[in-house]
Amino acid sequence: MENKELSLDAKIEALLFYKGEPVSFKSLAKTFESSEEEIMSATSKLKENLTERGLTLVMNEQDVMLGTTPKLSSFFEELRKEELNKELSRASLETLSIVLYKEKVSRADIDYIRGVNSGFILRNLQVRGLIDKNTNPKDSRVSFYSPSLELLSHLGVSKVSELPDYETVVKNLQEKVDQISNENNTE
Amino acid sequence: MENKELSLDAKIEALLFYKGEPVSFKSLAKTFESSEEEIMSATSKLKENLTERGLTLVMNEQDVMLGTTPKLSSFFEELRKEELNKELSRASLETLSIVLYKEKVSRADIDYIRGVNSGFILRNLQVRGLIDKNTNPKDSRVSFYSPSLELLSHLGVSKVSELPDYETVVKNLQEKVDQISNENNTE
Amino acid sequence: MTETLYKVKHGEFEGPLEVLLNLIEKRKLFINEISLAKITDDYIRFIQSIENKKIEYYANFISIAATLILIKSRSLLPNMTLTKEEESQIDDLEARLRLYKIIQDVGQDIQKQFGKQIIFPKTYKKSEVRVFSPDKQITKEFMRELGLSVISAIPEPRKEKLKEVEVVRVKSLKEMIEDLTDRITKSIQKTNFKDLWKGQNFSSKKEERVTVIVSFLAVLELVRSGIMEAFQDDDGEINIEKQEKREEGLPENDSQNI
Repeated sequence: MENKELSLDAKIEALLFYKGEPVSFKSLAKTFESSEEEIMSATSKLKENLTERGLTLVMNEQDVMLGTTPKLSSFFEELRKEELNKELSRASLETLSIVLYKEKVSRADIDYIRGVNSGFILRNLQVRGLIDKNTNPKDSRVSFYSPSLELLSHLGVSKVSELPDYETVVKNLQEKVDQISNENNTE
Repeated sequence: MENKELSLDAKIEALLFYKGEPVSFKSLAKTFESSEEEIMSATSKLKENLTERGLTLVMNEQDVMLGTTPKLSSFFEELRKEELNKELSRASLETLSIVLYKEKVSRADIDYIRGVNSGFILRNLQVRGLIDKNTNPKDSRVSFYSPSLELLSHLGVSKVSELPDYETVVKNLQEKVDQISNENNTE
Repeated sequence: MTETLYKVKHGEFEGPLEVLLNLIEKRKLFINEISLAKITDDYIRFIQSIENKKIEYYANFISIAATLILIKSRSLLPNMTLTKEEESQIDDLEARLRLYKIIQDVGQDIQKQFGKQIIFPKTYKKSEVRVFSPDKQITKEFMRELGLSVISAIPEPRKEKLKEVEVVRVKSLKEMIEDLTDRITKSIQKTNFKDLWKGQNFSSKKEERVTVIVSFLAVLELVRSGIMEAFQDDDGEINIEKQEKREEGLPENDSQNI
């Protein structure tokens, strides 16, 4: 760890936040080069710190996870329902259209086509089950997005090539993408 | 809200954690049935609460997001698989500096300050997610650029005022701008 | 002239302010009128060295060249009076350079800090509950429509429109210099600056001004390269005269009117 001043419980908090899923005490001990006892006591301290806060620790014997306080549980249930029924923004729909027509498309291509960063939009489309993120099995750093099967059946097509004007749209999109990448290379 | 005892800043913390992405002050106000002023002051309080913790807030004029403390930057960088793009050309640096220290700035002003057409570089920076383009809801022809939360995150600051020499630079910039006669600067 | 000419290569520069600031800093000068006058020749030389660049690139440099010419001419011809507008043009250029310098300095701080201490967001987990939730708007037809609108919204590469005036300026500077060099070396001995554009019809005041600036640029270049000499007479008129060449052999024509 680069910073000696940051307490172990603060470090654990950061890691649990970043991960957003259960982490075992064992792996915390390994990561922070501490004993499991030290981790346990830092975790208790963190739990205390979080009293009256919006976050809380959820743990069993093996794992620990950062979550929202149970006092707000019904609020978040409501919110989740609302979110799922909320109309998609124009930006989201455009992104969805690109993923549909280009089928296997990288994050970088989507960003270039739209001229803005699409990170959070892609994430929301994933949460809503409209698109999937696939990772190249040979190279985990390369990933691409594709329409979910549910989305295709919602649209009443069995494959993307059945979408209206499929050829034209795909061809035009590709031309633009090529143009843009040439631009960037000559720069 | 079901729980009277939970403070507004704790609720905001919980919501930001749940969302895991930038949330606008406007939508926070709507969700928690509060004024934007109340939201602002609760956010400042939350930021204070997070001192010495593993988490921090990043905010610009529109949005706020919860993130890991910059003190743990290299730790998380190692944890990530994707390589981060840290290259910035001179044109990017200039443009980002203008957007950071002038915060809401029009395309015309950026062009004028740099003495060149900045269209291409602005699009690039948007694609990288480092700046946001905001359009005036009342007049779609008027738009301005502002620093994104991603940019502030990369600089490890919670808000622009934490940038080096912020006050002095802003003051100096303004003085120079005032010296320039208005004819060129009306847009 | 004992002063070194500082050369700048066009490849590394994007715009005129960058070039100016670089020239000033190379000479370790402060930003003011005197130093701008000193670097004018280098700047003009730089513009002339832009050969194979697109006209857009070239155009960026022209309007600032005009202001520099004003500064330079005032330093050469001390009793020359400038209009209010010209004065403010000069002040603006100085202020713009100072502003630009602040931005460049800030840029260095930003570079030092960028990516050093990053704040990371929560990572997205596939394990987050995924519920298929479409929306009424997602129809085949609308997806097609959006696809097409996305395509048309992509800007044509590098087709930022150039103002017509700038195109005119750019063209005329090049042509004028070639033309003048040609005519002057061939024929004239002495002429009045104003005669250079005598007989031309201008469609507007603006066009006339542009021509004057461009002529001045051209003359200045000729003066700099030693082909001509310029001096101001008692009435404030600028006269230009061909430098007597020491080399022999070239038959010299008698003065001709142009």
